[in-house]
Amino acid sequence: MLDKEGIAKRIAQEIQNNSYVNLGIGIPTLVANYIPKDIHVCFQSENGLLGMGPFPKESEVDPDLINAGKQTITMLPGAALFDSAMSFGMIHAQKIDLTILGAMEVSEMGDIANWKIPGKMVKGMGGAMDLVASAKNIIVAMQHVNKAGESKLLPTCSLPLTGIQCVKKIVTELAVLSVLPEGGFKLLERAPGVSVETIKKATLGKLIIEGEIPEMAFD
Amino acid sequence: MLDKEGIAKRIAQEIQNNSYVNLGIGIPTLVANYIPKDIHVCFQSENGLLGMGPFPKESEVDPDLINAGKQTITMLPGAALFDSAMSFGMIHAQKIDLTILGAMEVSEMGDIANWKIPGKMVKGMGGAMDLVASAKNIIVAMQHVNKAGESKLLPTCSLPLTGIQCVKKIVTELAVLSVLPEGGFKLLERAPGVSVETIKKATLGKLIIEGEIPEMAFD
Amino acid sequence: MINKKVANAEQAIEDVMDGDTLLLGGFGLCGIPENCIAALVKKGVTNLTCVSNNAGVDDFGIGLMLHQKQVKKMISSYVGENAEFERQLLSGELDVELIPQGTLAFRCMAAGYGMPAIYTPAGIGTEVAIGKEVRNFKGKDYLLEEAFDAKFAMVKAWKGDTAGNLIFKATSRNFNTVMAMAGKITIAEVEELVEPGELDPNQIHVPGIYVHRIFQGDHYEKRIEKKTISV
Amino acid sequence: MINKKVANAEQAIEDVMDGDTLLLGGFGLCGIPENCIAALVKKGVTNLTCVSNNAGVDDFGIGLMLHQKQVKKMISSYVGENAEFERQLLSGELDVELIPQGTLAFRCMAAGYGMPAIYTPAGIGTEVAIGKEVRNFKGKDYLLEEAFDAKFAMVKAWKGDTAGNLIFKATSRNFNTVMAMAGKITIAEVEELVEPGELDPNQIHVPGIYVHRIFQGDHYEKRIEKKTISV
Repeated sequence: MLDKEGIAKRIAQEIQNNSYVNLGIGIPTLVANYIPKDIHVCFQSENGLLGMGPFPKESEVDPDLINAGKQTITMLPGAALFDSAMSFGMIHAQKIDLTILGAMEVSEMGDIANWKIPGKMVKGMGGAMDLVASAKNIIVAMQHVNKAGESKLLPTCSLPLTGIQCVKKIVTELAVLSVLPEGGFKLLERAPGVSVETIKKATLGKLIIEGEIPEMAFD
Repeated sequence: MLDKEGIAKRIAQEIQNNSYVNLGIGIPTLVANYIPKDIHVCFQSENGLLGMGPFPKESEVDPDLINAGKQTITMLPGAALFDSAMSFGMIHAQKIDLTILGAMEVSEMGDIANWKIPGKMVKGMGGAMDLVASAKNIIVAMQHVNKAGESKLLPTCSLPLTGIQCVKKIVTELAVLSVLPEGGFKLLERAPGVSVETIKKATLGKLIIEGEIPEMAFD
Repeated sequence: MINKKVANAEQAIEDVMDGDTLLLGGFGLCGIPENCIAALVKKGVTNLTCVSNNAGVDDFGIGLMLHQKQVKKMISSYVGENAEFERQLLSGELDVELIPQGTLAFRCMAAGYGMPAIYTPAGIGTEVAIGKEVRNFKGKDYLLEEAFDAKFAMVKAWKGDTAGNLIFKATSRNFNTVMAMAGKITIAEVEELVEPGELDPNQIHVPGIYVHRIFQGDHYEKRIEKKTISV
Repeated sequence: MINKKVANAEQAIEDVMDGDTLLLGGFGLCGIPENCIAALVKKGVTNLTCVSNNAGVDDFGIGLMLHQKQVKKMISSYVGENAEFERQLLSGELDVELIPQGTLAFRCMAAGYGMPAIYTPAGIGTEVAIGKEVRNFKGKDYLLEEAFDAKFAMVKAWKGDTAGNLIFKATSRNFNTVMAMAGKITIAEVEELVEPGELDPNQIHVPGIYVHRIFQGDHYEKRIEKKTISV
């Protein structure tokens, strides 16, 4: 079973060389810490920056330079600044190769719910609906079950949707799964020490298991 | 009867203080030479410049700085550069207060034809269709009759249209006329030494003459 | 050049009336028109509809206007981190329309470009699409979203000149450019106001034609919402 | 940073095939991709559809490609001043689609912003509107115009870095920005190519994400179409 850092570490393996990536808030943010040294990746922050660097040192803090999570950040050499319209323009034009975000629920058709829980104060969808409506490739980073122990991988989402038929892959504390175009969660890898049986029990949507399921490999 | 410089000089009187103006090719370009000293006006060139200045001195010529007529130009202090999309964006958003352009024909409904003559090589509409479709105020600078002696102020245009119901005022070598919203050319002023009778003969569209028509006044 | 300079925020906003719609630049607390907001609070104008990506925090930004109950409706993409906001929303005093962040940006851009509406894929298949026109282009569905029609835009830039030209710094650019372009009356506050000719025409983010009033603001707090440091 | 640098124009355009659609930046002869055009002429690729505001002059710019009969169709707003162009057009060798200049810009911008189509008032009531959808918003008619779908864009910038970030000079910006954003494969030639970090991130006109290949061009002629001097 993986902790949050483990999920981030596994997702980092999915990042291809020379790609533009948008990281959501939460576990996705941690992914940046695990990018292999030989991989060139450029992070977009949808409030208007390509080439986002690490958090600043105390002396470098600039209130005019924040990321989409409103944290202070830095820019790497070769960074570019732009406005929110161009930012979502490049998202909609599918210039971002990979979007990594958290979710409350994912359906076996690849629908995602991650912005609203009826009866609770709604904070808003921010840029999530734009990202999921446009991304070429979306990986969801989330826990396999919610705090009540219920599966978050479902036949259909019960919560209000953020987007439809968009999630391509899911990485949880238990497994890596792809969402098939025809529907269904295809089990690709097990977390270290996690059995297929455990994953089956935690998955309410259609789970597809073909052959031997390997354990995730970490360097 | 006015020459081209006279038409330009009369149109310059129409320019209000603190206005943004787009000048078309031909007579409209000459208008810039007659703006009163106490009037602040900012000229837009639709290839991406606000704050267009005079033609450069030989030593100032820059091939990267031209106007929409492809002439070398200069920028005034406070100028701003932008791309073609923003340029036509500000045109369509009606940020330009006044557009002055030439025409082959104008109809009594304010339709304008100025880009194409059937049977002749067509060069294209350039930015004219955008300008006439969006401008708050359009003044046409043209000769009252064509080279064949036929009126260019018509009940309806015979040439392919550039835009419809858009021309607000016309200044010719003979007269100043406004186009009424309900249709018709209302005669406002006569050129020096030109009789109402002469204007009547040169105007094929509905001409509205009310009371005494004053002669144009120049300082 | 056409001179857009006004003395201060009070003068810039003097004709804002109860019930007006305002576009307010900024993302979180980054690049918000601090001086205009302070002047609106002082003026006490009410029943405002505010279009802004976020709603400030309890004691800063639009939060200051919410605290005084000046806002009737917020149109935003994300409104977290504001207890008074939550209280007014739950009590029904405040109306909130949540829209995708890209849609917010594009509806401003559309206004600034004279486009009546734009098509966006954001919100397809969600409650955001309810009651809206869906149209398929080349196999993909899009929602039709209308341009904003707002009386005022208030933006904050880094540098500006008296002709209204604006330059923004870093990520404080965000919605400020497109809102500046979208306002019927656009008010820009800047950290440094210079004379025409002092800004490089090649580096201007918003040409002065879009800006109706400009002033040099003062006492910029530039509060940081989530100061995060590398160790 | 992701490195977009290629050696030269020949390498940048090596996969352009007969029949491809190219977006070519520039207004008149200002800001045209001189090196890319020279390489296309050398390569001899034919049956091209070229989207460009103008068509060059007889012996420069796209005129060089027309002279070699490499162009099957031009999509432009204004094509005057080119005798060979006129000859090919009248003889039926060349197909020309004339569209309003703003429509040309917006159809590029739409592609770069992921918008399938945009509404524009330009051309309403004219032959440009024939066969197109007209829609009324708030009492005004607009035409629906589709985003360009072009395999290549070729643009010319003043400065660029190897990450693909571009800065343009003066009015050579024109269509270059929106075409750079619109290409499926965007090739940028620059007068000066620098390392990442040498350009101010705040001054970049086209972020590198839109640019796939970049090289430093040489022998820029920058021919002036109408040199006009004050006396």
